[in-house]
Amino acid sequence: MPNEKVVVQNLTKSYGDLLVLDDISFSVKESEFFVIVGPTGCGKTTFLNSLTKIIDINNGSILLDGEAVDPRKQNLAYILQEYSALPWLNVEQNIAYGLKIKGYEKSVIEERVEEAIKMVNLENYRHYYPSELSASMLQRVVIARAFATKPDLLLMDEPYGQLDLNLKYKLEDELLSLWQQTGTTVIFITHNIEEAVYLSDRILVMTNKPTKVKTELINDLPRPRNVASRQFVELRNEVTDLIKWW
Amino acid sequence: MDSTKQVKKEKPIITMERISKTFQVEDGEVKVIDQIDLDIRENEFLVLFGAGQCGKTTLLKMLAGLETISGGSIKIDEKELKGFNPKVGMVYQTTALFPWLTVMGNVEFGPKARGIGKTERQKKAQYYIDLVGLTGFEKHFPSMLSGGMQQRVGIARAYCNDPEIILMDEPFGHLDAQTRYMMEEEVEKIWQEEKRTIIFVTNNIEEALYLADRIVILTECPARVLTEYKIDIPRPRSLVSEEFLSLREEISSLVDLREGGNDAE
Amino acid sequence: MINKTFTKDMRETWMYGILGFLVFLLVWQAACVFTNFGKIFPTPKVSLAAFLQAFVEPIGRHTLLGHISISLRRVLIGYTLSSITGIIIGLLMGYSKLAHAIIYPIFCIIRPIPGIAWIPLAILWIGIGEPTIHFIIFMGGFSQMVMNTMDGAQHVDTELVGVAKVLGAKENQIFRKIVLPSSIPYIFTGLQTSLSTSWMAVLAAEMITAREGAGWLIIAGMQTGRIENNVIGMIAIGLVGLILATLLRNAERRLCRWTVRSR
Amino acid sequence: MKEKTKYIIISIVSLISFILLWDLVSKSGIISAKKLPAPSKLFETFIYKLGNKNPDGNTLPIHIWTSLKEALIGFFFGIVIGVPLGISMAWFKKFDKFFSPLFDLIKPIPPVGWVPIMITFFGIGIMSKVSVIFIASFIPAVINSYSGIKQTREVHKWVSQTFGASNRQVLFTIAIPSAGPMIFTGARVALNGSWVSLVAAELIASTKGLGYMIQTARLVGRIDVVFVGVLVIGVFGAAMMEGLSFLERKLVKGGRRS
Repeated sequence: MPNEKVVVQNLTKSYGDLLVLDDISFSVKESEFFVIVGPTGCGKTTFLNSLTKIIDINNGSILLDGEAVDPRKQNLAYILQEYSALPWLNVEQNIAYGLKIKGYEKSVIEERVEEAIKMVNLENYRHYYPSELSASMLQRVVIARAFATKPDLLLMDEPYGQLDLNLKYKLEDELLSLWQQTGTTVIFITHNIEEAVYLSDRILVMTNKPTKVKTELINDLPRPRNVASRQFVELRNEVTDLIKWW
Repeated sequence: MDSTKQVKKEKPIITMERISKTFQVEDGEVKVIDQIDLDIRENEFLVLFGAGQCGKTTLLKMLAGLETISGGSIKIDEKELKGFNPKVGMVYQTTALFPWLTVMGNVEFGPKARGIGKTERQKKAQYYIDLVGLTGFEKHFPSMLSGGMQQRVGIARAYCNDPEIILMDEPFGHLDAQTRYMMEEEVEKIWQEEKRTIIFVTNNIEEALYLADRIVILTECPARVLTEYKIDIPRPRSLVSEEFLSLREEISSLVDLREGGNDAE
Repeated sequence: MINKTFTKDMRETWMYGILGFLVFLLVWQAACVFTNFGKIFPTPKVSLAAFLQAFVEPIGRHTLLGHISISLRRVLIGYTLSSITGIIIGLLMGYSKLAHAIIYPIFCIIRPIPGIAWIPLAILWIGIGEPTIHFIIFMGGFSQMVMNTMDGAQHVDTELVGVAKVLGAKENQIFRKIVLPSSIPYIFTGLQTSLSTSWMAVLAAEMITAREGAGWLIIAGMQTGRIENNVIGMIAIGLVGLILATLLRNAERRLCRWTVRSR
Repeated sequence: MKEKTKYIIISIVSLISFILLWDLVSKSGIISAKKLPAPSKLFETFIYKLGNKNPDGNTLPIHIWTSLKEALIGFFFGIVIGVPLGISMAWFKKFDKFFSPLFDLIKPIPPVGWVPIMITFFGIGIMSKVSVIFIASFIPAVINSYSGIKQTREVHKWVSQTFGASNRQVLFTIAIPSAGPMIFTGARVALNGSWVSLVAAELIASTKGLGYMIQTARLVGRIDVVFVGVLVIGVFGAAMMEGLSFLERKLVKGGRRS
């Protein structure tokens, strides 16, 4: 399978008697925009944290490029629902953070930060601290921080859940264009179905308690997509119905 | 199902004449509402729709008495609106529940403040708690409830104060999609059961089309009436009917939202 | 699974806790036996014996419990008075801008003065006796109480005030039903800090002006060279302080079930 | 804007009338000047004490210097030892389990309670006071840096770990900077505690310092000197707090959180 970027097999995690993740298997192709709809609360956090090896899993395997996933060896980036810009660093320092952890040379860091800062149009705010930025700018900082490390895999956890509708649309489009430019593989979790249909190449629907794979849908609506088109609304309703019955 | 709500063409419950609002800021003034004329009939479900950030909420706040009027006049039942009016209730964007009161305490707040006796007001509060489907949660504190449930409490609280007019300021903006669909059905159901005049602000075109008798489209800053649509699609409405989709297309072409997806590049 | 890791963790907690305590006692004992420290300071064993004995045998005029209850009574009087006045003045200043403009500048003069610094003045004003001690405790907790309450009343969510007004609440109802409950978490923070400063103030006051009480106990221990009394006093003070703080925290948990803090 | 100026004027009027009333009450003899000296008299005494050693053996600047020196030395060591200890207790589980019970034992004892023991050990010189102040600042320093580290937001740790950070990197690049504001809150509590317990220690036993000055003045019945001393204690306490806030603004980037 040359094309498979991420392969998750039989991922299982329980806390004591409480089964949280139940035998989850799926795979993601290189440069694919893979959206997962479903788990909320503890299932979701556990799922993401096991993907990134922050917590140990009971059973199963997660392969990235054919090797067991390990953030210390591979390039992962994680964009969260909560504002995760580090409040004690300014915009520039925040964007440089991942590169510093990975031990890049100073000149490389500067160059990449410059590139990323331009990508998200924050050139005029480079010395601002997160407390001085608006919600959308904060989310842009976090996106720049992730893209600056040129990740092999980008994990996104409802990054726009707390934003205004207009901003959300705008940032979603920005994300799509960044994704198209860089060819990054993205796993995106959301429970906003419209968002899922708008962004995805493929949608994985999961159940809640325990988190389990329900079904997988291919989304080949042409881009750019029209949310008011019949096909769009029908696909959205199809996904909604799947979730209503869990 | 019975679709046509008979709208009597009699005198309106709310009359707005050349309403405007300017805010004082450090360097001058900002005009957020510019000469809005609007009549609202009794028991009408009116949706104020627009992409802009300003204007819509301010208009609701003026109706609720939370904001002064810079120019023009608002009449409710032909009486000039001054300050708070007991005929007006409001459901807020953030749930704005009193965190130190239980569900019951929140819902009975209005009647209690107006000095209605305990048994009577609690009976009434219970009725509305049941109506929004929160039976059994009377003693819970807001922090123990999900977002959708909190918004239900907010709705029950507004209804329990017996207003003739209920203002809803993007009440479902912070909810996730499924909950949002559920709440929209819920609001429609309550409105059918307990007829009141509802003024509902949203920037979601689908929500507007699903709920409204009439959609008034406002321009971005300053807000002016761009145009209005009377929606006669029978209820409950299908989101994929030809009628619905074409209206959606038409309205969204008027405002600058991501409908059509043309600005993705 | 959960149980296993849980008990293992608990076992470790106890093991290390006891180990730490033993090391502490050993160091204390060794210091007494092998160094000059022992000449002025009792060994753990002597201290413990003296502590137990103090429950039955009076030191000065009272037994240990007697001294503690005297201190406690003083604290409770001064603390209650300072809490009540502090809350009233704080709410007033937080709620009314006019009251704030009038009172705050004057309050700012006395705010940074520690309660203990009032001791000499209080003695000159009131003379030596119970009222002086109450006054010092009062001054010890007062400004913290005011500051915290004021902070709470100033941070009332204006949206909630609007909600209440739309629902028909009058001005006095707004104060009782919105401003007051939203200030309660702040008031409790104030009550907690002011309790610990009150407890400190009573000790200092007793050390300087009294003939009984926990503060007198430790200062008398020093003056008579009976250092074990000193140690007894400190153990007792620590225990009582801990009990008071715990009681207050439980009261808060019960009264503020809705706050995020008590999750 | 207009409203603001109105309240400022009210404040100024209020302050002036307070002082005038005080002056009036004292000078008219409603309350004897022996109990409440007039503000003008206090100002005279303040100027007088700047250069005169009566009635307590030292000039006011010397007392101030003595108190400040003792408070700052004790405070400094309390912070320098307390903060790292608190951080280690929060980060290393075994450290936590070893020290926590011991720490819980001494924590509730008010610093003033240590005064007699320290005097027994070190006499009434500078050492006894510095060690009391050390305890007064050490305890809040430990508590606050401990809870500051414990309150590090999980999401910040996750971001760091997903980038491949080692445990050490998470501590130094996430936990410690995010605990910054909390550590400064601890320092503020510590400074306040230092100043209070210093005054207490000086009242109880010493030969110099502001506490000693007011105690001696009381014994000889010089209420004006007591008043001046108490006010100076307040002013310097407030000034040190301001200094600390200034330092915090310089050191803690990105504004206050939580």
